[in-house]
Amino acid sequence: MNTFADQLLVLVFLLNFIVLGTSRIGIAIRVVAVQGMALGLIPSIIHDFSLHLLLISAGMIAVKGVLIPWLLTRAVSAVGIKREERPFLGYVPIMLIGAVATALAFIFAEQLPLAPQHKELLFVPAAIATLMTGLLILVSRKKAISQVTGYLILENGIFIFGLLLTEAMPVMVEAGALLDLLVGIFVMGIIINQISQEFSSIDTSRLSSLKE
Amino acid sequence: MPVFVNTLVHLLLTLLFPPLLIGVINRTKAFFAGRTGAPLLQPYYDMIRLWRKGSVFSRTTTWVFQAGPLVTLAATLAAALLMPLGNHPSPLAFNGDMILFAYLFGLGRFFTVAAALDTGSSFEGMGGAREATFSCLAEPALFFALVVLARISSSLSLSGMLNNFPLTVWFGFGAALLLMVGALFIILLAENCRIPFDDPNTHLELTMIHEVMVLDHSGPGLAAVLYGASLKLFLLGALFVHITVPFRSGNVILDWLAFAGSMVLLAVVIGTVESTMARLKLTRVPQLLISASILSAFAMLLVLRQTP
Amino acid sequence: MISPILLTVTGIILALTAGIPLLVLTDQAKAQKISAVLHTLAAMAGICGALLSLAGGSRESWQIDWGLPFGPAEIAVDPLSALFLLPIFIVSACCAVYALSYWPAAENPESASRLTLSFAILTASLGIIVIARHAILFLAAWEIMAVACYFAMTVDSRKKEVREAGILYLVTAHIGALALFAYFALLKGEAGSYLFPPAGSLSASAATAIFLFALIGFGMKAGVVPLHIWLPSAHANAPSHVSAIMSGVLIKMGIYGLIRTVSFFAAIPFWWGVLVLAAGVISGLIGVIFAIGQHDIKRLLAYHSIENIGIIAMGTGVALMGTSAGIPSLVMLGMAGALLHTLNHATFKPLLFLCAGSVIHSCGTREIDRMGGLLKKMPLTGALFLTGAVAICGLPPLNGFVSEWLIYLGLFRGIIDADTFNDPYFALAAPALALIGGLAVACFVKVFGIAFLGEPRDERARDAHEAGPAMIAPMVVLAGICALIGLLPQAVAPLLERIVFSLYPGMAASGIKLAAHASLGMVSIVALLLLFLLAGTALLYRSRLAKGPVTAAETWGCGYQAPTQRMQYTASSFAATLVGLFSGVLRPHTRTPQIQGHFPKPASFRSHVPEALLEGFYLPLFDGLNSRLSLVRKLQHGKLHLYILYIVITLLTLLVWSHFRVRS
Amino acid sequence: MIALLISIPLLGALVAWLIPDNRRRPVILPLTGGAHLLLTLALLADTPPPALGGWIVLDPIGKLVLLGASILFFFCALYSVGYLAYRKERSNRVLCMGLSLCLGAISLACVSQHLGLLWVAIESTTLAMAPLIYFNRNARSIEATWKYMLICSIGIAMALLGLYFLAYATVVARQEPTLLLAPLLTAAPVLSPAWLNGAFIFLLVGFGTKIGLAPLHTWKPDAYGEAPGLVGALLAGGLVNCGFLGICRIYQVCLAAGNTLFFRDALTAMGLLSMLFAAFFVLRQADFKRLLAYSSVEHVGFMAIGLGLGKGALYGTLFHLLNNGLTKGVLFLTAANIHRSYNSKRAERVRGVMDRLPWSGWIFMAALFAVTGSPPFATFLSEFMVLSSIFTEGRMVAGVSVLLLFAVIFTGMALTMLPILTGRDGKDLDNSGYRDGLLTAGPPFMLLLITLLLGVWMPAPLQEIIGAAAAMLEIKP
Repeated sequence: MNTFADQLLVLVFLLNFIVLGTSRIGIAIRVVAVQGMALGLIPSIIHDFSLHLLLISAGMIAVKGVLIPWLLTRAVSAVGIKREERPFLGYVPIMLIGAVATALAFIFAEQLPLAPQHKELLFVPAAIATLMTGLLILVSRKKAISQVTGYLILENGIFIFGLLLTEAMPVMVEAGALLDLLVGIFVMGIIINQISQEFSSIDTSRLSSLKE
Repeated sequence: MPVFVNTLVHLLLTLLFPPLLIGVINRTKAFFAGRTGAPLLQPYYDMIRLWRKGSVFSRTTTWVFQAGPLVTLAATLAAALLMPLGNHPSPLAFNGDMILFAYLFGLGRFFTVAAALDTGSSFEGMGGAREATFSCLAEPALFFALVVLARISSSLSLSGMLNNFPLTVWFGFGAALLLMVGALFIILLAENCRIPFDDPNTHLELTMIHEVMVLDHSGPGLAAVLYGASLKLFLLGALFVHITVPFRSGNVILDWLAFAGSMVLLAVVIGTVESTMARLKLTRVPQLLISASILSAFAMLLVLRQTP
Repeated sequence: MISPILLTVTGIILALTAGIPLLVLTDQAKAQKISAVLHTLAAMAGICGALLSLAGGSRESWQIDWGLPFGPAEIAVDPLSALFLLPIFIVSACCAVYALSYWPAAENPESASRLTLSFAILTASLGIIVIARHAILFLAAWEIMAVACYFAMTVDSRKKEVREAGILYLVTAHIGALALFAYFALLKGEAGSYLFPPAGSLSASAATAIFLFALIGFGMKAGVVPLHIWLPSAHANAPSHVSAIMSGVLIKMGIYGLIRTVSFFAAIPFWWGVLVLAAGVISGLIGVIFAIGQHDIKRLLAYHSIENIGIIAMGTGVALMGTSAGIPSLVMLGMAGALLHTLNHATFKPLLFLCAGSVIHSCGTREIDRMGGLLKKMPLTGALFLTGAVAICGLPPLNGFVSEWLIYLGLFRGIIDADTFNDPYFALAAPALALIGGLAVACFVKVFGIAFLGEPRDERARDAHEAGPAMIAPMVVLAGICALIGLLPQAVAPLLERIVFSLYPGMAASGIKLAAHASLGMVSIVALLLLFLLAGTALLYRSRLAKGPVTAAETWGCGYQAPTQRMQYTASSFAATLVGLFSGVLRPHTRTPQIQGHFPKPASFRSHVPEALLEGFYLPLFDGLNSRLSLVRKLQHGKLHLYILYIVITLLTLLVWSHFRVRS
Repeated sequence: MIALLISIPLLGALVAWLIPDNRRRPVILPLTGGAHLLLTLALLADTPPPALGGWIVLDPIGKLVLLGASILFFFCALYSVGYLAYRKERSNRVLCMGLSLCLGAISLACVSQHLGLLWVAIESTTLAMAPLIYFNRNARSIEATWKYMLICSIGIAMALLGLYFLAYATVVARQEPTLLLAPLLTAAPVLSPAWLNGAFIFLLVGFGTKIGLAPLHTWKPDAYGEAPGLVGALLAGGLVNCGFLGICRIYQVCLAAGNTLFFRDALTAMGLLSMLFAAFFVLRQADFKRLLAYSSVEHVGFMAIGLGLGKGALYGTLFHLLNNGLTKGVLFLTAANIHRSYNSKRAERVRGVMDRLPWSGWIFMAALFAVTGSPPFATFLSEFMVLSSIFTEGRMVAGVSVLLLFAVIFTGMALTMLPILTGRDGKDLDNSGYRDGLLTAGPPFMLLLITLLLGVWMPAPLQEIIGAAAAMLEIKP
């Protein structure tokens, strides 16, 4: 079963690069949705079946794969933009940096004192790489929507690490975390809407009147 | 001789001797100028005559103007009781009297300058400003000298410092004392408004110090001013003479005579200086006063280094 | 037996209640009178308490259990506290009475209640400071004092210079208080509790930091150069009776703190004394030199406060050097001189400020150069100012001389104790003090002469009027104290002795007497003799004057036919030579007009001596720092993605740091 | 009882949502706040037993944070009635709901012993506050909200990762994986040090973003500056304390694990850095609400230093936590009044507040002294306790730098605030006609009075709570 999980994680890596490389916001949102769904599957794969896991998986897929992308798509169509234009960092450099970050994630994961049962798995490098991808997007993109996708990828990275601990995490907490994420994205969506109304753009580089 | 006789001599000398010094100085200057000059006692006649005259007061002035010469005279008289004369302690010797001595002159100066400002004349204001400025520059030099004397004599009173001033001290601290005597002489001339600092006989107001301050005094007031000035010369001269003429015979009468003689000699020296030197440019005066302070500061450092 | 502490606390509470009447009564004028009466009653109680304590020489304390986790508090009255309580109560009562006519509630309806309330709180907090024996209580009173004083001095905050002076004062006061935080924290570390340790109970070996913090914190309040920058503008811009209490009492709290601090330590290093002496000399000289350059009568008086604080510090320095060298006579003379000068300065400086207040009240300006001839219009104020001026110059026969004389004696005693000191500290300090004295005479002759003598230079000065009895009476009281201490200094000698013994318990046993080292009786004799001689000459002179003809005329104008009042010597011209001599320190600003052509246009000359240390050092430093900081402020640029980068960088830095930290 | 503590605010939010009348709706807030305050006091007097299998416990640290938040909320709620009466043009539904929800989340954070639950609660406070910052609905406020939302979300995500690390540390140590505080504390000595380190760093960065430790504070001036005053007050006085509670929890675990040197150094360093940043930005700060934000950064930094130094400083730090919240309440509420009256929060557009708004002016003036740690306000006591401990521990460099920074910050605050307060009100200045009322000037005045009261008299039960809380954070020999 773990091989299947690893293959899903490889998919996650690939999806990271797609998000890094694309300028189309619609694609980025869909990629994040796929990533979320893939991650939602993993708990049920790696562990024996239990109601707890099923609930988590279902919740994950519903929230990360369906609800959030739907919210974001709505926000995108409301503000009517399609592309990230002129990010702070070009697509090629950022993909290169992403590649370096992924490589570093593997090296770094080797150094970590993991529990023996996790030594061979891709979870930790995947978590770190996804986290870094999220941060890269957050730091390099201008459009508010792109930044939300970056945040979602960052969350996904954290979630991958959380997969190692599914048993430790009570449902209530997991559910709470998911709910918070959902509400957070919902609020962000509303704000994006307001930004586009107020500034007739969701370019966050314009949001710099508050300083010092 | 009992103490009260000495005190009596002290008081008599203090009261009667000072105008003579002025007479001697004027006579010396006349000698150098090739004139016969006024009688030695002329200052006495002048003062008595002034005392009997009427007064003219400016309408601008207040009681401060009249108080000026009186306070100055009273303060100088009080100071006279602190300065040892001859080979005898002063009637009121106590630890720290040298400071009171110096500060009594300060009081006198305060009121002289205030009286000058009371006339509202810019000339007298100018004189007052100069007096106040120059005397505060002379102050450190005097105190450095007092430090030297205190250190040498291990005494805190003028009488202790000056009465036990044997010749041997000059052998021990010759260099330091020479510097100090130089400084003291400068102070003596500056404080008493003699050439090269001031010309007591000048009539060009713009260049005067003391004389311009007392321009408006007349009659008894002016007499008090003149008498006070001569008394001040006498007292500071006594301080100077004690150090420069360190001969004490032990015989009371001889010592008194020696003191009076050396005072007269001092007056001759001052007269000589006045006759042979030109008056300094006013802007040079502070420099000379500061150099007097430096001289006596050097003297102090030498003495500090020498005494264990 | 009524206990001193009970009386003192009663006084403090009464002073505090003095702020209330104006808040609750509708008849403001009456309320202000009640307030002044309360202040006077407070003063009576407080002065009785202080005198009882000084006469008894014992220490009395009360424990207070309070709801704070710092251990029980303690208040105590000992001779040192008592000495500082005297000026607090005397000056506050005088100022409260003075305010009746200087700042009448009927004419200042919106500010009188605020002023009276802050003044009452100020008085009470001053009282608490000197009886507090617990760090927290002390600090609380200290800060309340600073803040109350801020509100009292900025009543007229519609004026820009008042606001600016207020801000400068408040900021420096707070910085000083912060130094005291450190001081008390360290002191607690040494003493083990927040209570003040008994005199001589701590070892000074590890106390360098404590001493330095005390010097900064208390020195800031006292106005020791170079921490004095707040003082001139604060004193100049406050209402005159507030300036009086600031200068007479508030800055003395710094002296109190410093003396209290050094009393905690048993054997102190020699350099403490040297440092305090040096700070004193520098403050004295800088203070008086700057004073000479001022034309603003209150700014001038403010600089003289710095000078006098310097003189007090010199006395303290002598005592400290005596302590570490083990020479009791030095300790006795230096400390007695410093303490007496504290008391003296608290009489003549408020006197001068109150006189200045009357003058300003009547002339409407603080500029000396616009006054003149005031002695004719205000004979009493003029005479009282003259008294204060003679006293502050340290001239006999008034009190300023006595304390300066004690300090001189201490210095000379140090000079002739050849076995112990070969260092020139004392020998340099004595002439410096003489120079200070000389300059002070020049300065006060200038103020008195230009403001009170001659002819009026301005319309307002011509129409000046004498101050009312409510203003004159407090000044008479203060002048009376100046004369009393000046003429009968031997009366205060045993009190001073007791304070020194309470500070140095070891000295009490040795039986050393102040009188043995300083014949205050002789000073008294000479002072009385001086008065006698003056009376004698005056009598002679009057009788002579009565006999001869007396003519009134114009002032001799040296032949000039049309003199005007504006041709009189001014304060600036009087000081010009000295200002020129010290221009290296003073950095005067002058604007000299260009006079051209045969018929030059009317021109004006202006000169001004600024607070050189503030304008030449602190403000440029602050501005320079600020312009550097504008680079740092670019960090908050408003760009969100870089803010996120900050988070990443922080994470990485912490990770790397922890990595190396765990390795090592 | 504890369930009630959380459900009363939630109920309040529900009722607020249901009430249609914009004018009457705000009344629900003081009712909620009052009930919550009473309940809090009752709970403090009579501590309930652990509930939900040890997940819900009201321990001393929780009590302290809860008390501060509850008092602050009550007075902010009272203020909101007066404030919203001036803002009739806006719907206050979201505001009322958000405030109530936030109170509920804060209460949950205070009582939760499960770190996951704590995280959820803290994240909820972040989310509940976001729409409130946007209350003014202008370009500046939307910018501030966006920055707040994104930076805090990232921060709190980091905290989640930190929690995962902490749980993983138990896995690596072959312990029962848990995030419940009590078992974690028992297992702490055997936890994997590397993962514990990681957990600490991520939690510090996470909660540090939330409380605004430099350089993670970037959102703070924007959000505090643009939010309505009462939201600013709750952000600075309520949410900050919650975040600090989170840091205290991980600190507890680190303490139990032994080797605390790095944790303490990291806290001290970030604290000093925060104070330094605050000092830089306070000087010549022309916007007085941003000034208050930087003052908050300063105080958070100071508390971090206190926590980092530990030992004697802990008592003062925890007391400061309470005081800081209360004084920030005073400052933000009065600043809002001034802002309302002058329609500006720029120093050059505001003068003579003491004349125009005597109550707000005097309260703001007093609060200036309170927030800069002047006696006789309680902040003085707490600051002095911490400073005293810094010096008695012999950390002279740290102590002197803190003092210098305090001096700079006071200078900066005085230079901005005093010219606003004093001076002459002019015709050139805007005047909205706002006048201080009982409900707008009363609450900050009461808060000020409480800080003053605590400065001269600390009730014994409060001393006990703080003492017990400090004992929980003390290094056991």
